[in-house]
Amino acid sequence: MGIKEYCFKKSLWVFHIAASPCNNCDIEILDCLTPRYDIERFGMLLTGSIKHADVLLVTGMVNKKAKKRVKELYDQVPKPCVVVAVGTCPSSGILFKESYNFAGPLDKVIPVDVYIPGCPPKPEAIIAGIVKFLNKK
Amino acid sequence: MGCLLGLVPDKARGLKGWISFIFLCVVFYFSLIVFKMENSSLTLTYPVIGSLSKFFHFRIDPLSKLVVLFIGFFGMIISLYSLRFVDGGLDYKGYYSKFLWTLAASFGAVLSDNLITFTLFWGFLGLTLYRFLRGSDERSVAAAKKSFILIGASDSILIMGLGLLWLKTGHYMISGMKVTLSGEVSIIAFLSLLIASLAKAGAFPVHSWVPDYTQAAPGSVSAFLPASLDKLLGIYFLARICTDIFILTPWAKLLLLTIGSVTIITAVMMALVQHNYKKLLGYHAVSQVGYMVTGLGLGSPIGMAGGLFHMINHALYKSGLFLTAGAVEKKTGQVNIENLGGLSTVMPFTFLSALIFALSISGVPPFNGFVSKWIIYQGIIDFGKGFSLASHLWVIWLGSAVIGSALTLASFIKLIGGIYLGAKRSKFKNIKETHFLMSVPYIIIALLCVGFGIAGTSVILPELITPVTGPFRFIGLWESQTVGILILLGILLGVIIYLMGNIKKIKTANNFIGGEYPAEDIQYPSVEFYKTLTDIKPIGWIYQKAREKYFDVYDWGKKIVLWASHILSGLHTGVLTLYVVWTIISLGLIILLLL
Amino acid sequence: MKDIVGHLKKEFKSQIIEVYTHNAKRIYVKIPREALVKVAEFLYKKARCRFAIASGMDTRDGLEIIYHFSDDAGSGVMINLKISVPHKDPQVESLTCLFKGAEWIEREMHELLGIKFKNHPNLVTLLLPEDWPKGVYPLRRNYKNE
Amino acid sequence: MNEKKVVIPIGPYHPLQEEPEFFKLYCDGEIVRDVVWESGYNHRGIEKVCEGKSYDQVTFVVERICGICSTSHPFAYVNAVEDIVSIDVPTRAKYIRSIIGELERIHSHLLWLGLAGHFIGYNTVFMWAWKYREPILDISEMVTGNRNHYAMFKAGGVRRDIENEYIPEIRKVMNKLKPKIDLFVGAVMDDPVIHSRTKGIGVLTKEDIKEFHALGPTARASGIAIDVRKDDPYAAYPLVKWKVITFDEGDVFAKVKVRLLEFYESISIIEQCLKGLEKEKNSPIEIKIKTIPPGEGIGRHEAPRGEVFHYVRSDGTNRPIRHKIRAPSFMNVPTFRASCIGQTVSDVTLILAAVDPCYCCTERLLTLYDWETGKKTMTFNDLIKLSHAKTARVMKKR
Amino acid sequence: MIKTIIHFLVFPGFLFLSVAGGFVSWFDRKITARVHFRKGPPLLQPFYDFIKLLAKETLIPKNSSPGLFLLAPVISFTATILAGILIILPAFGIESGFQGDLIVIIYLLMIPAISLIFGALASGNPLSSLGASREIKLLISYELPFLLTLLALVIRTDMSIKIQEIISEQKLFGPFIGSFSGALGFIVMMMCVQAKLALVPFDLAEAETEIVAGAYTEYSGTPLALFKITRYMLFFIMPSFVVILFLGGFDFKGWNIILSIGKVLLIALLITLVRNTNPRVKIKAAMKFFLVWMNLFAILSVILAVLKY
Repeated sequence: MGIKEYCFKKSLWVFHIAASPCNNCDIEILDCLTPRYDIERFGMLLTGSIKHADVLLVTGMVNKKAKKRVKELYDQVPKPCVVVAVGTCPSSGILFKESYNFAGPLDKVIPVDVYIPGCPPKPEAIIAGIVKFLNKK
Repeated sequence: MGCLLGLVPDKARGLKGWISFIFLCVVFYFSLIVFKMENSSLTLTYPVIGSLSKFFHFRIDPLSKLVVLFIGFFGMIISLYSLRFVDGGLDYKGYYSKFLWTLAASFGAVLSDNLITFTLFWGFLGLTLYRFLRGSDERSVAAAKKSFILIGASDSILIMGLGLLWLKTGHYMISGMKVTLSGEVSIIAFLSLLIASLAKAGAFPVHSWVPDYTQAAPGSVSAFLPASLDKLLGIYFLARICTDIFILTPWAKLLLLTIGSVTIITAVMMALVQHNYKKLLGYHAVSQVGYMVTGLGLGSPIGMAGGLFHMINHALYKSGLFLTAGAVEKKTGQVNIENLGGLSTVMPFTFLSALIFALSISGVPPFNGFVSKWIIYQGIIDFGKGFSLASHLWVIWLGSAVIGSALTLASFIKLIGGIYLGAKRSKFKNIKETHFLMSVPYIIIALLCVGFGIAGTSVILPELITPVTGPFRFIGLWESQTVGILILLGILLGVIIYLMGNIKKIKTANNFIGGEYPAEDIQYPSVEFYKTLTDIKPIGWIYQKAREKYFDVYDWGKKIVLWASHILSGLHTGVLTLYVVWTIISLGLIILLLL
Repeated sequence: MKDIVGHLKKEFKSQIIEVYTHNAKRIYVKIPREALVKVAEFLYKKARCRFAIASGMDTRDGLEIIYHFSDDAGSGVMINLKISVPHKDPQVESLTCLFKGAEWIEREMHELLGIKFKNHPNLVTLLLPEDWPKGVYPLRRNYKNE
Repeated sequence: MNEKKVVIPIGPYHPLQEEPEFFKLYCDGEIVRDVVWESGYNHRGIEKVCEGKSYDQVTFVVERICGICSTSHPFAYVNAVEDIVSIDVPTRAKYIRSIIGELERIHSHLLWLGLAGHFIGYNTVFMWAWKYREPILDISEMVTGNRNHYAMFKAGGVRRDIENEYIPEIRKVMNKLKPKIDLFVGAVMDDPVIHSRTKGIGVLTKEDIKEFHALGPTARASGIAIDVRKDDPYAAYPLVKWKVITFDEGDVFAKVKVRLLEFYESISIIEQCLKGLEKEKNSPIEIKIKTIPPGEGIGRHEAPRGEVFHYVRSDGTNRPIRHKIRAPSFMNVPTFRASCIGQTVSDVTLILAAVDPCYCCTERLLTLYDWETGKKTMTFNDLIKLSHAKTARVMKKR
Repeated sequence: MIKTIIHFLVFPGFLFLSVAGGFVSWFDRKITARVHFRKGPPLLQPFYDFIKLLAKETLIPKNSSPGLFLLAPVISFTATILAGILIILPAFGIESGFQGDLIVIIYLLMIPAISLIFGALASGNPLSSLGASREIKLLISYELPFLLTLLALVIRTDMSIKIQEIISEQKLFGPFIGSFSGALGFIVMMMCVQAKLALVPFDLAEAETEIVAGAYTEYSGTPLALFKITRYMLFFIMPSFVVILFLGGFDFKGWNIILSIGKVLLIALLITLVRNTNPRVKIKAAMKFFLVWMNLFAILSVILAVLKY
């Protein structure tokens, strides 16, 4: 493991894409920043610009309007980057058939590295998911 | 020298650009020769003019040599630029002949030792200035009229001052005049000469013709006259006033320094809110004069050196800026910053030169503007050790100079950002870089800017400036080469870091606008930068007044004249004798005044 | 409040088709679509009711729009104006001339149900993606998800 | 009108808002001259989805309209269904409903307060507010089994009881919360920089509110006392004492004040409800509803952001034939047209936030309707296990 | 010459500045986290960030002018090192500097902001342009009070525009902060430093919730890393500049080393606390704050300095 990879794991900057969420996963992601969970311990920060991001946290199902934008955003991330599907919505697609505005589960749109199911997943789960993935890598 | 002067008007009728360019190369060569010549003074003797020949007395000293050299240089460079610039559809009838006439007159003005001859050439320059702008639309006519009236008025004041000088000294030779500033006559003479030189250079109270002129004139003319020649001449004359004609008293220094500081700040504040880039440059042409006036007003060799060096530098980068502005205008047809954008990729050379000029004018090290400003600062610090009131106020001069350069930078960011950077407009897709004949002049000037900056203290100063001012000692050290090397080293280090990074994986991507597709209407051009400034109350009020032309001498003059003519029209009886009586009375008054 | 209904009946006697109350606080008033603006104006300006929302729906008889007005003066009464629009001519007068609050819901009904609102200032898509096929309205009964 | 203006895009994926929304700010310098809202990034057609579910299932669906006010929608929905059936729920259920509703109001207001602090660059407020929000979520988890999406509501009552042993715990948290709110009130009300950022910014007059029919704290900050809990009482609200908080200024600061003072009201409502619960020990918590008769029902609930409105029409089958949902933000967001114009870009971001917009509600999206997580809340360990399993699966694939 | 190059590259140039700056910026983040009741990042976090950014791809936005876009970070980086050398060399007593070096420092400290602005404009992003516009407006408003406070100090040291002499004056007569003019000037200087470091009350140029990351929006990978390291260096340079000007400079004899480090950390702590107890101000308010109030304070400090208080 080179020093660059090591540092990459130690300093993850997170960008949060809300592709038609119900807001709950998003709030839980923000919760990760706050004193009880404090992801800055692991060097994680929430960034505002996609160009600074290392991790994309995607929440919510992907609707038809958001689909293009999510793709566009994925193109704009400097690689290497990790795509995390937070919550059950972006992970699976069973019941979405029913909505007229559904555009497919997230992995049909962009490649996904980590799935964190739950409605919503607790902040601990989100952190654990990302950390787990990084340790495996 | 006489031959040279005799030749110019004759050849000027050649009219074609190439001829004049080649001719101007020769002229430049001659001016180089002049520069190499020993100091001397010579009287031109033509049998034809006979006894009048005593007026044609020329003098070559380091100051005039310096100015001659650069007049020759700019003449050559700008005529090269004009080759491509002028062939457009504009009305450039007699462009080259006017060009050469102007050049000849300025050579004459600089070299003549006799004030009468000087005034002759000087007035002639005002005329060509007017002739150059004989445009078709109303605005340029108005601008031309404005500059002509302002310059003409200052010329008449100059003549009055000359009369007073004659009264005081009894002769018209610049060399050996050395009037001490005591008594009303010499003070009025000083003031009137000062006004003339300031009007030509374009300093605060009489500056208002410059922005209007540059707004209306084509780029090459702006680069030629207000940016380079008029500055060289005005400051040359100011230097003459300060060193040869008068001996400065502390009060005169205070006046000059005040004018300098006020000019720096006011003009740059006006420049901040301009939309038309040519007008913006015009205001900067005014603002930078403030530095030179400050430098000369210090009255010390070091200040003088700073002022003169700044004059040269300014002539370099400002003419360069006007040349690039002209190129942009020719290619796009737009004069407003807000309509432009993203030209840097299509006009890389123009962009790079403009960037260098902009950094130079703002005094960013290691470009030339910084060196001369730095010398002026040192002059001011040195000056602060004196005991007069002006010396005690040195911090004000220093502060306004430093703040002025910060503001200059601010407004140039707007210019560069607005014209060259940002999103490219779709209508400018097909624009290409200018013809190399047009771009070569400003590339040369840009290289000179860098060169003067890096070799400033070690080569340029001892070669060009010190002969004029006499030796002086720097109180602070600016080793421009060392700094240049360090900057190179820093850039190298940056490049190494780039190489250490993942530089091979460069990729282009869309701009991040929150994931939305970039559309043409989504942008924030740099014109809008300084809107907030006008929102702050006292500043906004001043801007409001400035927009209403409260600070414009010309407008005041116009108002007064209109008012006066309104009163005088009551005296219009149509009887001839009455007019004659009026004339005689006024003439008598003038004579009384003079005596 | 009974009052409002009484006034309504008095003012628009001829135009009210039917009034029925589900319970004391929920009053439904059926009116023809031509009378909508006037009744709404009465409710908004005279009776000082607040416009809560409009629900559009597709029924067998036509497109039905229910404008929910709420009386805020402490009574908690909701007066619901019901109008029906035929499928063939789905047009109704816009309420944006009375209050701007109706702009969005009318835009929404326009795109989800295909009801045209006359005199609406800005009848463009609100919710659906830009490449949504024209003439397909997801809330209509005949809409089939692909 | 907008031709010569400069456009600043806010969104769609912008740190200002959690949900994707796109505002085009037409600016003149830093002054905003016009705001154009582009939406649909969040639209999922939940109304249509509800029409395909049975009445019981719909409570879970509407819960997922919005994650922050996840009880508001079920609350209004069950009100609507009970309106069709015309029944009155048991008193204990009423108290439980009110407690959940007020807990949610507290955590939502704290969340908003934190975010508002974040928006004006005051991250300390953000962190502190969210720190004090955690205990509220803890009680929610204790009582309902999940931090959000409580799944407590059911037409006819509540699904789960608040056990009696939880009551002192809730009291303790409430008592601890009070001094913290005092702290915030003290810090916010007197900070000159906060005043300069919020006072006189984004003023909405009474006329604007009436024109746009804005709701909730937005309206109450402009001096219009709309509160469904008082206007059209339901659940336990008529049984307890509290007052509607209004301010007349209509600016952002007034909105902050309204929300801050509502904390006290909510805490007092919860305490009174807890007393009520203690009185109503061992009484039933629901009435079984067998069939839903044909008819129409309207349900309203005062969510943290304003009135939630549900209209349900039944045709006698086990599914609604039309379910109209109107979230408060749908009426509040258009007020930007009135409040943003003439303000600077910095202010506009704050004004956008001050309404506490919830675009999820506004566009009534559909989230995954997961029976697993909906009915039986998963524990933390389950989640971790699931996460591990999925991660491992992904790893294998690679 | 070789000595100069070593100064530039190793001590007190690039290496020293970036390491020291990295630690100061970690200190800032840690204190911030403690104020928030959080645990905060590990000690080496700034360096992890930097190296990680090196490992990332560099994206060049489509609307940009690539040359300037990539050059801007390098320029700001270089100017910061130069300014650092000019400040630190006399402070550590290695070289004495030259008359007027303060002015050069003023110029050099302006350049990081300027190159950031050029970089932002070159990226062609509207949000970056807005950030650049705010940065430049802020720059022209805080530059005047910054200058005036320096002026008060210069007046106190008998008109000597030289850092070395400012330090020796303080060694003789005690730190400037002990006097009225010094204390006033210190307040103004702290505000200016806050603005120069683009920290919270004045972080308008990168106001995250308004304009994403402002001027930095389009930067990614290595150029961003360069900007980061520039920020780290400034995080060390600015506090030590304040220490030199107001707190009597550094001393490296015996226990005084700890005192010297303590001074820098104290200033950094003050900066961090100000940052964490204030919301972001609006650009107009910020300009007014500097152009009116801070100038007033600074002028008062100059007058007091003339009166030798």
